[in-house]
Amino acid sequence: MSGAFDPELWRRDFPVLKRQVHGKPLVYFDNANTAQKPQVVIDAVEGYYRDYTANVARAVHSLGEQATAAYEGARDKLARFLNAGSRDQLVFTSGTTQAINLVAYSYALPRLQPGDEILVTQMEHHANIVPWQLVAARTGATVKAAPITPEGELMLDRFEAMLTPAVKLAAVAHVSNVIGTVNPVAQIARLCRSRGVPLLVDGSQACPHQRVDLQAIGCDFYAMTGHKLFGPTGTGALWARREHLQAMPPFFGGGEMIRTVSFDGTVFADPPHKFEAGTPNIAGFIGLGAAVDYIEGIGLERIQAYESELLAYATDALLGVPGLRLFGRAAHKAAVLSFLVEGVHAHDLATLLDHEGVAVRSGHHCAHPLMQFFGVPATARASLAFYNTREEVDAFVRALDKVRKLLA
Amino acid sequence: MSGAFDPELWRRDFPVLKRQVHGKPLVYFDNANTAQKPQVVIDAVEGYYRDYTANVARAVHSLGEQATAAYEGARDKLARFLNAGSRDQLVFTSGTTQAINLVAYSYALPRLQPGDEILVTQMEHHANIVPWQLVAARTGATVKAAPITPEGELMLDRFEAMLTPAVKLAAVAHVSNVIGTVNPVAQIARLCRSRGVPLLVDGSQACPHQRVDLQAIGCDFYAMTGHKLFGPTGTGALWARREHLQAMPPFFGGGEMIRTVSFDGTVFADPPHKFEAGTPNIAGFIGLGAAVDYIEGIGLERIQAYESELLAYATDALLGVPGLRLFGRAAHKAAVLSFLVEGVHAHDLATLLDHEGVAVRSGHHCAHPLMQFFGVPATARASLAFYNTREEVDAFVRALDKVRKLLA
Amino acid sequence: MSAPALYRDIVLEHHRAPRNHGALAGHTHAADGVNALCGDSLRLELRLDAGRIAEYRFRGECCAICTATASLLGERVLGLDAAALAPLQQAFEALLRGEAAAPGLGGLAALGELARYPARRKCAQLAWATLSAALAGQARTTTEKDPA
Amino acid sequence: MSAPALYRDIVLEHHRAPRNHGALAGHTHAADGVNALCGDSLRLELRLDAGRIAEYRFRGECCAICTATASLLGERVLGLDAAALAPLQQAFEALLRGEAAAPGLGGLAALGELARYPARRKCAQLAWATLSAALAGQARTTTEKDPA
Ligand SMILES: Cc1ncc(COP(=O)(O)O)c(C=O)c1O
Ligand SMILES: Cc1ncc(COP(=O)(O)O)c(C=O)c1O
Repeated sequence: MSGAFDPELWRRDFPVLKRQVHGKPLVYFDNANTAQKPQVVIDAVEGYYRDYTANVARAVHSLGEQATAAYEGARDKLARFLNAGSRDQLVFTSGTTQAINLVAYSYALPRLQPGDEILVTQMEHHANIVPWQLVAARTGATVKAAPITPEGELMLDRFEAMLTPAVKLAAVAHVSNVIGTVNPVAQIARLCRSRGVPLLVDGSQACPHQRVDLQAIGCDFYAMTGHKLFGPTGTGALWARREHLQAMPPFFGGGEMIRTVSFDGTVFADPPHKFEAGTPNIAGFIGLGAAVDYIEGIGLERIQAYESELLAYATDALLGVPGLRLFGRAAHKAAVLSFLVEGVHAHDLATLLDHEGVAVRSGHHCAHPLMQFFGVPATARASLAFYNTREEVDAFVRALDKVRKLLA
Repeated sequence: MSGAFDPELWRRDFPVLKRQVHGKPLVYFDNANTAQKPQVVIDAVEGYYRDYTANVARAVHSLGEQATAAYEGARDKLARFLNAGSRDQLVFTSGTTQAINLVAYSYALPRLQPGDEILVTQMEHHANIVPWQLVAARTGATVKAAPITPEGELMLDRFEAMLTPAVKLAAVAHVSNVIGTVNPVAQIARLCRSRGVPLLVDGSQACPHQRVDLQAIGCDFYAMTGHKLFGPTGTGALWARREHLQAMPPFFGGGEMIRTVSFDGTVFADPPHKFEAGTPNIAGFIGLGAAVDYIEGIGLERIQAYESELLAYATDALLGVPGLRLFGRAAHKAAVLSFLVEGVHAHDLATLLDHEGVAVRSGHHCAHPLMQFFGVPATARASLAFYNTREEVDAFVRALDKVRKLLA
Repeated sequence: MSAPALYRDIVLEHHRAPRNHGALAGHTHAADGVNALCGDSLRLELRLDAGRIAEYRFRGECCAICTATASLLGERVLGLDAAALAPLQQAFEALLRGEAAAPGLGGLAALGELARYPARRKCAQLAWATLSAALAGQARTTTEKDPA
Repeated sequence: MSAPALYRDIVLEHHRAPRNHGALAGHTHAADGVNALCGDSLRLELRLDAGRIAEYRFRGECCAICTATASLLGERVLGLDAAALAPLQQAFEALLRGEAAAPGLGGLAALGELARYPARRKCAQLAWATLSAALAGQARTTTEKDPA
């Protein structure tokens, strides 16, 4: 299969990848942070600004109709891409963070009672912890975390045992942004359903790397981010079961989310527009539509197969680096490699790798609890995408070697 | 003065303005809805995607540092542009709607008590009504509206009389998006201060058309939108007094708004980042920085002088159209003209004008209470910008004449 | 101005001189349809006789498209069995989606241009929605469905 | 690997063999400095004698830049009057902003390259912040100021 997948072919579509950093060819291994954009996405954004800038849903003139068709067309594309069931179940947000906060404020906040619990896991991103802490603090509820194994896998039996009647919502990453663990979200959804606990899945890191089928997963809420899916910044979406969207009160008040406004009372629009007050990031979502088309053109199945080969190759290569410690060895894992080299601080690693052209992230990766679990303040992280290559992995390992010799 | 202002010069910077609609040159008179973007803004967005796409504030690699510098540089530019006092007082949001909702949820919601009141005006946009209704409904507070004169001016004495001790917040448009009224916000701010009532000013329609000096206005909160300021969609800002930003709890939870997260407790970052959870619309704000530079290069004083001449010209021309009713005749007015033609519905007007190349908006303009005040369900609205010309006004009036003959 | 195809003669004609316009004393069914997004509001009054639409009257504050549709709709449905309306409405919806006009649509076929004006479709749908509401015994309806 | 200028010999040397490293029994002043954003944490212990920094010891989990700064800072301030530190810190901040190194900075001038690494400046500022905190009698400090 992978013989058929030629990353060099796709690399040409990404202008940044032609770039040099400190005189070396850029090796962009920070994809879990944000992904690079293919030319078609850049063109879609530019095309809107150049040819038909207008607000959506408010204007009957030609520019407005063209903009509305492109913007709502992106919703259709994303709905198909995620097998969302219906386009009306996709609320556009500025990213995963807003999507999760929407659920926190509009779903959880009005429901939570003192003593209630929200169950997350030890490997969550802050975006899937702090919103729950904020609404818990206002309601007297608490947030608890299911533990993980030293390999970085969720302890499913412990998760199940923690699904007590006090739990009013569970929230789990589909894929960990730090250690790449792919959680069995369909199985988790079944567990939650059988206990009557609604489940939110944080899909930020899943959508760019594997086929996400919302009908198959069976969760209640799914949050995703456009800029990690090779789309523009400031885009994302919340998918939710229809009954939740109907029942939830609106979040932001403003234009486009109402039917009628008066000082005696206001009537709200239907979902998804009920949750989309104000002028959206029109250019961004039009670009996200183009990103979805682009990814579909390659095929997520092929992307996933290639990336898992690349992950195996990179894992082997890293394990050959003396003194290197790899965090997270889940059986089912996306191409994210968190590591430290003995005697070298993560930040020095990142700075010195950058001098060799290799962009990795260092720090806590917005996952303090996971850092605490591993007992380290920070790690370096290489996160790969389908446009990365074995040659880049080799260059990365050579650079690591140099850094190690310099500092350790 | 206006002899020195040549709109033709600036028109060249806007690619859309070369466009034809239904075979006629585009006359874009829907600027209050969203503004067109100059090439430098499009280039700034494209440049980020092409050359240095990276997340901000999280990466020590070169791309990340470049992106962070450009993104935070935009904050510096906007802070100077608005005379914000300090860059730390500017919170980036996805637009005015999010900015006002941030104040509603983080400032008003925790403070409001049953019986408290929020004072707005009869001419507000839904974005400056519905958020207050939402938090009022949760707290037992109420929203009341100060009346306006038939000319569309705020009745200042009535506003003052309504500033009773029950009023815990006042919220007023700087410029009306429907009738262009420029409210005396500095005077209103003094009234509010003397009563100890914090004031939010909705500046969406002011920033693109007149110099906004936040130090001179003296309000507590100021909300603005980037896409109406010739910047990208999905951008905006909330400015607030430092003491409010310090005292307000965070709104969204997530990455970048924290210092440390643990399941025992989380420590938040300082403003503005406390209110900027998650990956922001990086490309958008970089573009907004370019928009601010562009506008400063022309000079808001010159823009304002030119636009007020153009307004006078357009007003005269419209008043010559038989059966035309103009809404809003404030003494101090921006170049926004709401109107109806006898016997012609606003939607037919907009569709038929579009066939002549003229883009105007029809509908309630997200201002139902103002429509109710005028006793009409909808109006047509022509809103002008500095790149519009007298020739375009002439074309518009000719087109109106045709429509009238066809339908009335 | 040469009228754009959307405002073809028959539409303009029904806008200027709507048929079955006004109030209907002794109506058996009635409904108000509003579309606050557009600012259209329509009052429809009917008299049914043994299941047939024996009389049809409308009035309201509407745009030309809405008025013409209400007028053309009245012409088309007068005398019809109320139970026979569903396929007609489906044919009209297909027309709005850009399909060729079904022969049964009669004068309503003139509104086929709306396929190119998605933002204006609700203007035509309001008359239909109000008719359905009246027949279903609902006093009020709306076409404020969100943009799609 | 030819070391980038930020990691010039003197920095590497102080990273590998930090001066005044360890704990200080009988210290009169001490503070912990943390930067959770970076993952640096520093413990600084001092003995002041008639207002002068008589002894200086640090330890912690730090990156090379942070360690080298703490080491170079110790060398520079040992024997100085605590009251004389403010102008030195200002000179160091000016250095980080890209200004030429003031002569008084001594070995600390080696960190001037940080002007080109805004994301790494806090690594060097942590030692300074911890020193200030210790002298001010604060037990803890942080350089988690937001990015600027
Ligand atoms: C006066 C006023 N306030 C608020 C808004 C909402 O701005 P946005 O849609 O950019 O959030 C608008 C624009 O539609 C406006 O004109
Ligand atoms: C697992 C996970 N959840 C949530 C987020 C937050 O996404 P965003 O910053 O796009 O809102 C991220 C990305 O940083 C992530 O990796």
